Amino acid sequence: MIELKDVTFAYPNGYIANENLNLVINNGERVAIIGQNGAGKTTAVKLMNRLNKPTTGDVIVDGNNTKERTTAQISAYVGYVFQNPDEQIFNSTVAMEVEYMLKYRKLDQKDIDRRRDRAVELTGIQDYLKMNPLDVPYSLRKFITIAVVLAMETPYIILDEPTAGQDLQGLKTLSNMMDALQDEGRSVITITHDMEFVADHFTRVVAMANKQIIADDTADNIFWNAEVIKEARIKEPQIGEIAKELGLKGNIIHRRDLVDALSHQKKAFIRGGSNEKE
Amino acid sequence: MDYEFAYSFKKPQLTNNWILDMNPLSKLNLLIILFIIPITVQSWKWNVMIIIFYFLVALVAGCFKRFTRLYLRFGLMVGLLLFVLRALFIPGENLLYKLWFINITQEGVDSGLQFSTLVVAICGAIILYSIVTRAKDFMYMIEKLGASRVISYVILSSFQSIIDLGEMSKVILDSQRARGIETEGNIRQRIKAFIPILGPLFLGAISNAEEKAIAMDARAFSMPIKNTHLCHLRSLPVGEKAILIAANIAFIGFVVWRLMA
Amino acid sequence: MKQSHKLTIFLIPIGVAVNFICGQIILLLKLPIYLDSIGTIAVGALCGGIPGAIVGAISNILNSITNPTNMAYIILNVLFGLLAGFLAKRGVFNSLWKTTLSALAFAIVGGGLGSRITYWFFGGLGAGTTGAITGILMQMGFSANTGVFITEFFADILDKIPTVIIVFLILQRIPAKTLVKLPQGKLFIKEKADTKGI
Amino acid sequence: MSYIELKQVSYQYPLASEWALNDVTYSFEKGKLYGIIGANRGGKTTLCNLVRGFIPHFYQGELMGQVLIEGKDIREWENHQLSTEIGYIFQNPFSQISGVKETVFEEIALGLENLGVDKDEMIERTIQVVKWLKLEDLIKKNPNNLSGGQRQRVAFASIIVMNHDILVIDEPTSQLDPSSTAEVFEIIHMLKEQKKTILLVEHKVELIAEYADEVLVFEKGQIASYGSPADILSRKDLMERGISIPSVALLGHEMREKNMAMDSIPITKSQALEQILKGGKNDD
Repeated sequence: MIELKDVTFAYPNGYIANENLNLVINNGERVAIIGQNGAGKTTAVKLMNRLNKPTTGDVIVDGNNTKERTTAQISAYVGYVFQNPDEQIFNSTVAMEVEYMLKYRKLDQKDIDRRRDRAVELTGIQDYLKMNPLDVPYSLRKFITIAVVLAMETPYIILDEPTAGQDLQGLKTLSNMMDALQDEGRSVITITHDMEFVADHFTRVVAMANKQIIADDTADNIFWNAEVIKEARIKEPQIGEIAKELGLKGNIIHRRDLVDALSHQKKAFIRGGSNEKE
Repeated sequence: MDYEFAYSFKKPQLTNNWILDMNPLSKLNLLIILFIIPITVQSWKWNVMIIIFYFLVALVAGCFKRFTRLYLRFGLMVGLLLFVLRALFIPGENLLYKLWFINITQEGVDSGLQFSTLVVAICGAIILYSIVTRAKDFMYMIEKLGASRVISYVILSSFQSIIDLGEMSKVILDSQRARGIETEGNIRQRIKAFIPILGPLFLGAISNAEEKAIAMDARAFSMPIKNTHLCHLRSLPVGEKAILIAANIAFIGFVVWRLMA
Repeated sequence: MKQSHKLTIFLIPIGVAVNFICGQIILLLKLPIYLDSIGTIAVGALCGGIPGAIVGAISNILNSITNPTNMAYIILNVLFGLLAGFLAKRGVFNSLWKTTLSALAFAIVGGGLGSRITYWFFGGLGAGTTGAITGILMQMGFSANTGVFITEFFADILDKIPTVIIVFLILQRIPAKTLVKLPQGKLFIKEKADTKGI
Repeated sequence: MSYIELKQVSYQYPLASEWALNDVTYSFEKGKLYGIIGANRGGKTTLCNLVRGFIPHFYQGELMGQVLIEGKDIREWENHQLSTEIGYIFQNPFSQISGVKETVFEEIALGLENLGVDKDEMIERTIQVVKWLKLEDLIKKNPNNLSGGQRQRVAFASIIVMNHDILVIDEPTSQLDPSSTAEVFEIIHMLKEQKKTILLVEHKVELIAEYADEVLVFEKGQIASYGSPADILSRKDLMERGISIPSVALLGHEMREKNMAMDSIPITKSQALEQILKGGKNDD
């Protein structure tokens, strides 16, 4: 369990980036953190692995108060995938990059092989193991850094903007990977701007605005909460927008639900709809 | 729309401080004179006077604080050390003090005083110049003398690259820490952390350079014609020209006089 | 302008910045070395001696803003760049042991010529820790000339061995698709390079 | 009239084992906005590099076939001539800032300096672009301290000020948040209204559906399909080939599967609403 208790974070220059954060993330949970740039999402997740040390309040990771540990120590619990893979990659082959930390931790070769193979399989980078990571296309390079973190087999994994620049195949890989991780009881915390991705893959959503958590709820409740949408400046999924404009009830954000609603409550929505239009 | 700001580029970029607004090349000329005087005079008293003069110039130019911070640090770190080394180690006849195997002599102290004030005086000219002259104004003048914009670009973007890569190195440090690389442990661990930080920094910078090359190309950087300037400097005022001529004549006279003496 | 030279223009500032930032990283990691010519040598190796020399010269000038006595040593940084370009052409940076040996060549320039400069400009007693050691050697009976050579040569070789090894490790890691665009990059492309489309 | 013409173009990057573009033939007309979509590594960015002339002027490698810009082969164009003909904007907002200017105003004017435009005209044109893109609040700021979204808008301004007829825009929003994305698309929309010829690579198909005149689908270095957005983006088979289509198009297909009346598959939100309401009434 990761617990943020009344956490405020200010930079050394005094600029406050997070105020009064209270958040609990349980094992095996999948959480999306949304909100516009500058809302404090990244600083907030950096509190979870002690890249940021709380100014006041406490962050507890599986019983460890992060104040008493180094980031390198916390990294055994919390894996963090940075937004830009180029800020991390330095080995001359993909395989070496994935194995680097395992060797650093002096695991035995059998364990290293097993972890590497698993991580590589989940991220779909099998064909690239012998290549220089920087010769691998950017969208796949991101999966290399994800594999690096997966190989550490941490109970918590933080992904910063994993969908940026990904195509459908990339999204599919991400989605399968998250399912597999959840089956293993590992938590995935994702910062993202991609609301369709959130609607499709997350039940719990934390919305941030103005340095604070403004809502912590299910995806459909968040996307149907006009105030949250306005404050966090989110662009809701199109299906939700359509359902709203048709005046449908039931916090619809998924295509299937919209189709169902349309086929069942046709009469109702036509009245609602035509009233609006005319 | 702030038209006042936009149209301010029509006029030369002036700060209304006559030292700062002096042409970068005029300043260079004057400071070269100040650079050479201590070398020809070889007297620590002259050196001290010149050092004090620099502070006055910085005061008039309104950069006293910035100059003092830089210059004092240099004086203490380099000047003082040069003095101490000579005082401790230069052999001589007149022993002042004996400490284990070190003999402090009058000759050593004299030479230390002479040499350290000389170095501090000479270097003061360079430090002062860097404080009272903006790099972009200097490069503008170099371009006016016929240098290509590529040279300006390389120099000016070196400054910005230091800032950018400095920021980047912090992010990389964070990302490697997050991965579990210990950066605060024993010396072996810290040495091991060097490549994981420098590697992504250098490799990332190269691929950024590639993108920058393209981005600048898109903005006609490789145009084979002479570029124009949004910011310009004023042409040399008559007063400034007069000062320059007078200073150079006086300087040459001074050098000749010293050589005769 | 030739294509390969175009990228060089944008790598020179990077080389300069790397020279500076290495110092900052060393400070952050609290390591007892300088490593202030990695950028010069790396750019020299990748783009050729002249770009390397330019990186060295600019770095030296910028360094001189805070400590103008550095200006006396500008020729060293220029020579490091030229030497790196030359050695790279001879294939020196393609093997680790040759690279390590090359530290000797850099130290002969840095320590050998450097100590001459310290002797000419500062009578052997330059500012810095090496100056103090030279002073002690002088007290022990060495001439200023010999004293400064011994200290600066050994100080320099201690600095240049890690420097060239780091440069070697970095050069090895540069992706082939970037190497092909650099004037001397092809020297570092391994034979069985396999890159898929971008 | 065809403005940019590709005739049986194939291209391989140096050291690459596969062709990045493979026998591509297409002609782009003046004044249209072309939305270019497809899976990663399909050849979209290569197309951008080629049309702008970075291939062969910056990237070496093997180029076959002909790329004609205004009737003239790309190999015969001087690189600097192309920089006055074709504007280029790409995804990374950070590497598009020159790093040598102290204010946004100067940054935007940089391209004009390089073109040798005289000072008075330079100031007027910069002011115009600043007003047009609503960058008034930024002009005095240091471009090196801006956020990603602000930098990207400055990058647009820096290219727009040079007044190209053709603009190549490669994934301009992939590193931006939704509100910055909306701002960038407002800029693209304004450019379209000015009848610029635009090649736009973008993953966000919702935006392509809204703005493009023609859509090109790239797959394995080839143009797999092309046509109007309504034709292309309504095709469900694209999904199976790893290419997204708008979620409203999928909605349309699912409604059809449930035998709900649909004249055509919608690709934008407003079309979807219209279809649903009309369909509902027809049923009534």
